[in-house]
Amino acid sequence: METQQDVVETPASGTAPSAPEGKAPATNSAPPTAERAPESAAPAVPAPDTTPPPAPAAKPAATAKPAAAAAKPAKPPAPPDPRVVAATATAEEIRASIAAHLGADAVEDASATKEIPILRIAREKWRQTVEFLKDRPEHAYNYVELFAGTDYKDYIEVVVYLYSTEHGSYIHVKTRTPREDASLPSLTPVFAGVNWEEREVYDLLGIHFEGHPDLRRIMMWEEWNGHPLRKDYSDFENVPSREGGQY
Amino acid sequence: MGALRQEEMILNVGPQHPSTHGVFRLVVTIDGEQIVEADSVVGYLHRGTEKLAEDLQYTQIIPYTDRLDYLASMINNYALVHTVEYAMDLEVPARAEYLRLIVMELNRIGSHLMFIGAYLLDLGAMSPFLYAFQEREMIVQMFNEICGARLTYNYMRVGGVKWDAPPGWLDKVRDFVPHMRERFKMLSDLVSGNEIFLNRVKGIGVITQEEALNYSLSGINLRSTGFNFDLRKNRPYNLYDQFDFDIPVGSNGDCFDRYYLHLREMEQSVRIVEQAVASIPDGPVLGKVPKLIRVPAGEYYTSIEGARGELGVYIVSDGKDKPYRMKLRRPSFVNLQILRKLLIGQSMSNLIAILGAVDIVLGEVDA
Amino acid sequence: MASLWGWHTSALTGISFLGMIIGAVIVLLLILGIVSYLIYFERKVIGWMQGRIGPNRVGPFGLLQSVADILKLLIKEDVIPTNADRALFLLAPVIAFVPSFMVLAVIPFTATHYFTAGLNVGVLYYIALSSITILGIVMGGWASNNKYSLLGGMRSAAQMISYEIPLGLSLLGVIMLSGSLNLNQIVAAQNYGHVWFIIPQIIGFVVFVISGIAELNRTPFDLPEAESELVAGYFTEYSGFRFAFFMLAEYVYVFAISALATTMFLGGWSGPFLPSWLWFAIKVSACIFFLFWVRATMPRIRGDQLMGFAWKVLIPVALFNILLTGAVYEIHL
Amino acid sequence: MEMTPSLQLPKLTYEGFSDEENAELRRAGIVLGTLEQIKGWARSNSLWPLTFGLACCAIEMMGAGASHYDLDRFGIIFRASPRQSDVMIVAGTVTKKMAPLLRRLYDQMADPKWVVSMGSCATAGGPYVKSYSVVKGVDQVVPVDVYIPGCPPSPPALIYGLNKLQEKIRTEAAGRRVTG
Repeated sequence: METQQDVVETPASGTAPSAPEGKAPATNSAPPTAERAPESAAPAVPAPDTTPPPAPAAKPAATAKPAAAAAKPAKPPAPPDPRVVAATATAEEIRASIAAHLGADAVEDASATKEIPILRIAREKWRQTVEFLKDRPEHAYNYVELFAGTDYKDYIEVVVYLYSTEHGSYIHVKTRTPREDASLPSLTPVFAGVNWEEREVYDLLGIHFEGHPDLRRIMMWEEWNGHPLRKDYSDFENVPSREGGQY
Repeated sequence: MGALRQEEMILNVGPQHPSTHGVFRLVVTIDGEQIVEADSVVGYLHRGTEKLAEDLQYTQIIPYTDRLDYLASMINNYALVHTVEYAMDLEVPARAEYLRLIVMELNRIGSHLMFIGAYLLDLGAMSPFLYAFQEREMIVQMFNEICGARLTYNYMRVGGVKWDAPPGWLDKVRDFVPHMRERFKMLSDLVSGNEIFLNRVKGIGVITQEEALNYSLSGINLRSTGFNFDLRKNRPYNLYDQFDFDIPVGSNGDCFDRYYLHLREMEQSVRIVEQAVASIPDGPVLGKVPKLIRVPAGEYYTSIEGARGELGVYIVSDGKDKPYRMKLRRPSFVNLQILRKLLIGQSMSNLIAILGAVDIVLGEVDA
Repeated sequence: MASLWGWHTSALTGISFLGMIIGAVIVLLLILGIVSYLIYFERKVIGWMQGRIGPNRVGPFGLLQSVADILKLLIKEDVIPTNADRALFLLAPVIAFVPSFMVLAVIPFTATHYFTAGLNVGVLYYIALSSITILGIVMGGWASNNKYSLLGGMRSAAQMISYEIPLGLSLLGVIMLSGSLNLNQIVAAQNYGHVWFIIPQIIGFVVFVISGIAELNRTPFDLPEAESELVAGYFTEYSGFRFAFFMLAEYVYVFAISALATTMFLGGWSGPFLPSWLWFAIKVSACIFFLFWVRATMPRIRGDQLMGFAWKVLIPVALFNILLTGAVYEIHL
Repeated sequence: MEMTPSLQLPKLTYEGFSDEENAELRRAGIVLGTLEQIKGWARSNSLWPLTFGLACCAIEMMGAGASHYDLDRFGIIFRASPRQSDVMIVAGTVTKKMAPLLRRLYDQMADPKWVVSMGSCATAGGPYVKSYSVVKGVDQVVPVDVYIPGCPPSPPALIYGLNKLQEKIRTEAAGRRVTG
């Protein structure tokens, strides 16, 4: 027991990396007045990238009438959100840095949502870019927060939220793969922690991760048919074979 | 000696095994009593929450989050509504935020109590489990009063909470604080100094800081290695920046540190609850929220400090009232990956000590 | 009745043989009754220690709980797994169970020794017979064809063999002081000397208690049936009355080891005012209560630590105790 | 219904027989009937559930076994091995991946055995009824004796359900059929 008395207790801003600005609780953020309009309209956030519409008809619906925004319809030319502007600038910086080392075609797009920079990486350079972001001391994104895949109508997108424990900043990188024969370079050699996340995406979305040490289904059993998180998945078309499970 | 035939034995631990805390299967290959390979098989509780959420409105998803980490449902509730509020830039009334904070910290205490009880039960000590459950029962009954459910609360809403605290409830919480303080001493007296217990957990299952970061560990698993990372301090949400509390950090990264940090963290939670109950303002508990909640198109990710680590919700919205895609970053799922690394080379009897200390909830692992 | 325990000194007649049979049956029934209330007592005591109530619905105060449990187990299906070694699987509970009753033959319950065999090698008899149970346990673990059972059986064998030694050594001091292996005479020696052997043999007693708990496979040494590790240990595959036999054997040993501790260290049936059987019952109950208390308190020890503890700590301490006893005995007399 | 078979002579009604036949059977089978009732008494008072926690309900099941509610009062103690348990409390969502294993555990239990379906997930899929991976009710896999509603049922509800199961065992031992 006595040995544990030396447990370090750090105050809020001690050794802890400073919190990224703007990632404050909802109560502290600016009131929801005119920020939403630039979300989808301002050039800083190209809507087709951050929010690729699942159907052509969905786009008008997105911009037309979010219920909350309907309360303030009389301010069409709202100023761009300063958070987005700052984040986009950061994204461009990182893009330049990557372009200098890995070629200009590594980053396909740079944008931002709220205060978070978003980079879209070319599929072929996916692993090199993430490795670059992890290893370069000026970036040092050494901690994976989120690994997720999303099925859109014509491609599947994989996003990774990277956090830098040194700088306290974080970034959102993503890449795309076509739905047919979906495959991506695996990030497991770079971050051991995405091993199961990639298996989950493989299982539920059907992306083959090249270079993954142990790519098996994780949630369903091997004989399961289909990838449930794909938008065109149907319980009736994808009846599992009866060899593994009885049902 | 001659040619003595030796072979490795494959042992299936689970999916129905008393100490896997649910339906988790561990296929260990053992050579004598030494583990040479360990393969975790999860998914026995995979319920497809993420797929179901795509067909549900945001308010309807809240009950599903309850059932992920069913030991800390309030925190799960908050993770979702926090992301939606963040995406919509909603303002939440102060009293609602206070109530949320109180129930979240109470739930953290309840969850940690459960961990301590179950962990010691795994190690063969029967009574601490029942002692821990006594306090947990008090917390659960307080929740029952505030929201009408004992385990799956569905208490929070986008923009606030569903109900204000019933009369006298805050006094109960106030009285609970000194009671809990007394019990801490008893809880730690039960086994923390026990020679047998210390021998079983000290220096077992050591995680280094680099490993922890590489494996994306979070929560107590990460802090036990000495790395101070708690989202309540590092990226304050709710009202955590207004309260005074410490983040206990371990030094060795072994099972004992992980056990001990649970105890210490509960003490801090009690501190937060005490301050919050003392300063809770009056006012409405539900902010001005549109009837039909539509998240503006875009991708949003926020994370909070769950009872088991970083609990995040990632929402892709196309501007409708249902998410286009919802991904949950479940801390147990990510933390569990390191199990294989911890187990290989250990003896069979350490398996339980290591598995228990990683602190998983299968509902969260499998989603 | 004297013929019952004097069978080896007088000729065996039909009457005395009948007396022996009746005596054995009486002891058997008595022990069954004691054991079923032992289980009830355990559930109640541990329940109270954990802030619970324990059984209270079946019969008045739940007194019929163990009766219901045993009855249910007797009429439950007796599953024999397909791949089990049938003969051994059936035999194992018997081998585990019979010695547990046989050891009771030498325990002096009362001052009159109605049911006590006055064996001159009583202590050896006890230790020798109680080791046979290990065979049953290992057999059951192996024959079940289940990995958990096998691990449980192996652990049990390793543990019991290790702890037999300190158990035997810890009793040597008492034997040196009393000068006899006969349990009746050991009690008598404590009576004449007016001092229970727990006082001169306190080190021996501590070693005896620890290794006794280990022999019983009870917490904190319950590795062979560690529920959280090995599901149910060596009897994982046993159901119905075969499982009941294992359970009964375990609780009979709880009684037997407490009776042995009472006899060897606590003056046996001797005591003022009260009848001798009551004194015996009180002392045995105290010992049993201690065992339950330990069970409600301790976490489980780890396998390698368990062995290390037996060989590195208990055996040297027991040997030292013998040396000390011998030295003091020599100087004192 | 009061069932204390050892104290009072039971009045049995056999299914599918007329009153006279019943009287005849009762006269002939009174010993046997009492034996059955004693068996029923023993079985119902010594229900050992298999620790089979699947999801959220398992926590409430543990809560029912803990100090506040204490299932041990009813002689209910949890066993880890299916061979030694009498009743399987299916506490939580049964997924398609788990269902074959659940059936196997059920088969491993020794007769007589009972199943309690605890919570709405085990009963009918509950909130996950639309999911691609969830079995819509454990009764598709094993026969269920008692359903306990709730998500999750509180410990008192579980105790009530188990008491109902005890009642069912005793009623069936007395030769009557348990109906809705």
